[in-house]
Amino acid sequence: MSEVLLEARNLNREFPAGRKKKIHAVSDVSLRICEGETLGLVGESGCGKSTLGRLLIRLIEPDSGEVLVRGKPVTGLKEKEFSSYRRKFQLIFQDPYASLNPRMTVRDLIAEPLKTYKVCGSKEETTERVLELMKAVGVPGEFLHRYPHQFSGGQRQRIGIARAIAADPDLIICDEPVSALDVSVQNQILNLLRELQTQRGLTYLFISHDLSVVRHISNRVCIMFLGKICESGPVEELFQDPLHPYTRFLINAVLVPDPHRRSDSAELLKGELPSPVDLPSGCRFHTRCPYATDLCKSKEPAMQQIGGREVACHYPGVFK
Amino acid sequence: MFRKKKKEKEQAQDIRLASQIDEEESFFSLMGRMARENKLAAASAILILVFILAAIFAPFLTRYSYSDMDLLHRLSPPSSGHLFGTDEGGRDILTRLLYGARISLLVGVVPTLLSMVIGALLGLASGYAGGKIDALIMRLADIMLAFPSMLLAMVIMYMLGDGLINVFLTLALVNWASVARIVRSETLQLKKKEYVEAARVIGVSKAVIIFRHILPNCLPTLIVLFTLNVPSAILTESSLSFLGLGIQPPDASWGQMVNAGRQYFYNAPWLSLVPSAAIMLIVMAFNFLGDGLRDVLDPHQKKQ
Amino acid sequence: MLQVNHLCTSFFTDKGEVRAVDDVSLEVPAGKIVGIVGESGCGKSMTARSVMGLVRAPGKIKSGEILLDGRDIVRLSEHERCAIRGSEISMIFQEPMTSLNPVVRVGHQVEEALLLHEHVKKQEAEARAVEIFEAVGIPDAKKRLRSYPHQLSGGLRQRVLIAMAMICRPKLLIADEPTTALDVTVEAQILRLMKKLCGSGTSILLISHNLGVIAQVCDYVYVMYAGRIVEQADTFTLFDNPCHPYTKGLLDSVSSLRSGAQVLDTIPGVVPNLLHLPAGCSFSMRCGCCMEKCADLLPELHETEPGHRVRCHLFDKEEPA
Amino acid sequence: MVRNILSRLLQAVCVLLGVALLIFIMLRIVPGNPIATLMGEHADRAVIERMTAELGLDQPILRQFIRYLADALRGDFGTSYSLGKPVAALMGAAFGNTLKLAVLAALFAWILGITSGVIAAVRKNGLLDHLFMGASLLGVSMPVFMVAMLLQYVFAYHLHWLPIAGVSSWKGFILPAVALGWNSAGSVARLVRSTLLEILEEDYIDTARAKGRGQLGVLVLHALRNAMLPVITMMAVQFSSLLSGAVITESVFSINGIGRLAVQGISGRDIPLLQGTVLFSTLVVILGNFLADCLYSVLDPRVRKEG
Repeated sequence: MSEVLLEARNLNREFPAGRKKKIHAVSDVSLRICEGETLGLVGESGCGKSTLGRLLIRLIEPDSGEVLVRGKPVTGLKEKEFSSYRRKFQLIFQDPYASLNPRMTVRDLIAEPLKTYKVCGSKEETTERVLELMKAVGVPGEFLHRYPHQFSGGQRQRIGIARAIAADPDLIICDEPVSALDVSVQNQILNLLRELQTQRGLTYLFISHDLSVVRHISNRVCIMFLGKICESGPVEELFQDPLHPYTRFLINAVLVPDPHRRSDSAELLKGELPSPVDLPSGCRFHTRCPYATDLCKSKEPAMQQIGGREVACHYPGVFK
Repeated sequence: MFRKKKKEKEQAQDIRLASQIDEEESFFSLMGRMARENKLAAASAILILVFILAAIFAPFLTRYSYSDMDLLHRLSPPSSGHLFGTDEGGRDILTRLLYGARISLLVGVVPTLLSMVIGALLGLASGYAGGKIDALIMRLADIMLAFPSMLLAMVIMYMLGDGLINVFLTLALVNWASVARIVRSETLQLKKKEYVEAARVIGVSKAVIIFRHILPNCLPTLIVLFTLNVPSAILTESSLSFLGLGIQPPDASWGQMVNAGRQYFYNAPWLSLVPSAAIMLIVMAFNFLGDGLRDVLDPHQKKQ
Repeated sequence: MLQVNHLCTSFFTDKGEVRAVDDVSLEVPAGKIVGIVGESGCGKSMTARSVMGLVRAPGKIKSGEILLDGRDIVRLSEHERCAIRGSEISMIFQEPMTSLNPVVRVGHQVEEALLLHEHVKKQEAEARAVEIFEAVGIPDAKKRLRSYPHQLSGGLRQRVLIAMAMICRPKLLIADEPTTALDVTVEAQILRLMKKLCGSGTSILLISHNLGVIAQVCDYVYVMYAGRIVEQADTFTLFDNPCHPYTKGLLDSVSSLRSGAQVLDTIPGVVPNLLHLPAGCSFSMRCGCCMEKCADLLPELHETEPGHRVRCHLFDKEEPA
Repeated sequence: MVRNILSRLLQAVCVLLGVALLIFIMLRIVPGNPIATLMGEHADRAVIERMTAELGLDQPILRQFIRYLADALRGDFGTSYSLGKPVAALMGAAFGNTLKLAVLAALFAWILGITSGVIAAVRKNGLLDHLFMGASLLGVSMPVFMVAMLLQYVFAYHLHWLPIAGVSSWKGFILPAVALGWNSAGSVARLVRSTLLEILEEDYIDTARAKGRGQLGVLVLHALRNAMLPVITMMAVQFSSLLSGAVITESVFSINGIGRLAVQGISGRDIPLLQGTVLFSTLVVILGNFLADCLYSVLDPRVRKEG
């Protein structure tokens, strides 16, 4: 296995929610991202996956736990000391309409990281670099001086990607980069992300709620439920043979676009996500889990290794 | 290679298609659109311009002096010689109105600009920094906003004393708090926007984020606020002057002219009514213009 | 049961007329789930709103008829329409978060339709509301009636909306992207609930951009593109044997994502602007098999096999002279 | 709910303290000894010093402030320099008039404003809409003194329908209240119209229509209640501007009210009087805001439950 690029150890983050209440957004999460791979992060809305992504690159500071970059802890660093790392981690946003400043031209948008890190000496050089980047993501150079609102969603997402790769990052966190796009455009963007990864040796953390997309693009996957990782492992193994009941229900709930494979009889998860403010005791999943026992209600399961995979369940594979 | 070329062509076409959806709207084309769609706003803009020009070129527009008395023609009603009549000193009211426009317009614009700058800076600081700075500024704003504005203006005038500059300062001090509040809430909203987060991801400095990403996106709100605050400044000043607390002679504002005419109101109502009407017109013009600007500039308050 | 004939709905904007729905004909037989699928801006929601009579200015139904059990509801007066809405046809919307009145208890909102159409007593309405809450799977039905919308999760709110739409046992339910705003596990639950409702006698017109949703629940499918229907067939035929290049492209996009292919199939370009449609086939600009006449001549809906129609020149039976 | 109200009450008290301190400081950084100014150039220096000491004006500002507060809590706002009477008594006499005037004006403004706003929204772009909105813009743009003087000229001086000044009978309140409320009526009407139009675009309005509610039912049962929320917030602000306007109206119609006392305070360089009246008006505004907050949380369940 290649070198570990980014490692998180026991990250915790809570947000205040009214009087004396807290949202437990991320609890005790540890993960590793290796150089050159794509790690998928899957979960339903409100499970803390976006918060986790932002904790990793210190857009949000953790309450406890630490982040290591190539083995060096960076959690306590001052913003100035961290800036050399900051340059190496970029983010692609979900909403291509909200993530580009409407009052800046394409050139200024893509040039912003170049200027911040003084990559280019002169204005002409900057423009040249911007044109190169635009070409790389498939936005014609003639639109250099246009504003974001003049582009379609897919094109805006391309501009966002150009901005993310401008300062030559190592890791890009893709936060639901295609979920706001139409199906046909979604595939164009996924192809582009792949292409850039092979050309530039990028590492991705790919956050999504769409299992098909994650399955397509990732090497490894982490499944999150209510602020915790409940299962992780290589993508095909995990999809073929899930160990955590939640993973299995997630996979079952996928709507296959094939009328011959209707899942009318498949078992569905009951109820809704418990509130992240009043967490259930013990295993956080036990209120929805049909296999839950008294043990699950009282004791929180620890992460255990099974083969090349990790799962946090007292009874992994119980449903088989 | 061929495939790639084709792809680029397609994408170029993409954008041409997309760009039809939302044609480029520069500031001028926006104003043009407003003028076309909102005739009232356009007329108001012209009226404001006329007032400004009249104030600047007042000496060329009238053959009377604004201060020389003409005791033979005291309190004469509107006639062809004196379009709006004369006052108790026989001075032509139209002439005094033109000169008064200088003060009244200045009183609308200067303190408003001042309060906008103070309010915007404090609002930005408060919204972006949060925490103690925010609490301090906002409590201060709460206190300022708890006063009925006339009474606050009266107290500040009392504190500073008379004089044009002091009137400016007073009006600025009365108005900054509401500007700060609005800018703060706008900043809070913009701060959560993904493009501001994107700038933080890139690692740009706070100053750049505030002045390049947040402030320009507050501008539409600020422009609208400006056009709506100018008339309220004019109204406050005229009310102060009406009570005899604002501009003092020999400077003449419209509000002061109203006040001067009060004692002759039943014999010569035009003394007070003409400047009142002038105040009403300019205030109305600014209000119309502000509404028109809001319709085209503010995406939240779409045209209705 | 519902029959829409040559429906045209347009928006009259400053920049010109936008034909959001252009000559759409469709049919919802009793007891079936019929789907409309298409990308954003293709006019599928507008079709639904036209049927409900909820098109907002500057939009207007220009022509066409909408027959509910043979009665043309386009020509009814507003008063007569109100009597039909909620009792015979009802609708659920995409955004469960904003589709409930925030300051009124959900129980009251659900009972409202009942009080309005069936003139029942308050107590009976409440009993019926509890009943329907239980039927749509809302736990603690009695307690929930007294909740305000903001106290419920997205899935529960969507259930409340379904309960509200179903309480008068309408013949037709129009569901506009009912699961788009929901999480996958909840989405599956809601879809199953809708199937159950259909089993108990209500026809459903389901609008979605998600081919998975369509494949899973619909009996018959209409594919819309740029305001027009480009293909229609029963679900199995459509997925097994798509004919229109657009339908093919859509299906390929989705299936290549699942096949493990390295490079995904895409449809080049974007959905065209409805203000500047070409004279001919609106898909011609993105079509891989675009012919000369495609740009200028609008293709007809051809029947390729019984119940399967395609709007494409590839299926022209004879060359026009 | 109770906690919510208590915390708001606490906030209101803090703001009031801040207000008091601010006025106190502002009125005391005026250059020169107020007693000396009051007594004129030829006053005996010893007398000035004696009086200054008597009134405690030679002590540090903070101590003066605390003493003032303590007195004020006991209902003693000091003695007016210019009128020679206790400020509290002066204000007591005047307050009733101002309150009656403001409440009448507010009722006039809100009833007129809300009705015409709703009608304008329902008849959007119709004749009534243009009529009402034109009138409301006129309302917003006319200075209070202009309305007051016009009303006085037409209805009192010319037609003799109503008294020209003073409030010896209830009739005396009509013209001042209309003059004062005119402005607010305009802005309330405009806000009601725009809020209502915005709310009629909301998704839940569609839901209600899909249920089969007619236009009137949707408007009354679903839109109005939501539309009232921002209007309530505005009403609180309006109340404060009514008190501002009262200064002018009282002056035009010679009504013995708080506003006129404040003007007297300024022209008489009468710090205790000015301080008392401003503090008192602000107290009324803060109370109004507090009540509006409470009303808001009664009407909006989203605020009610949370912090």
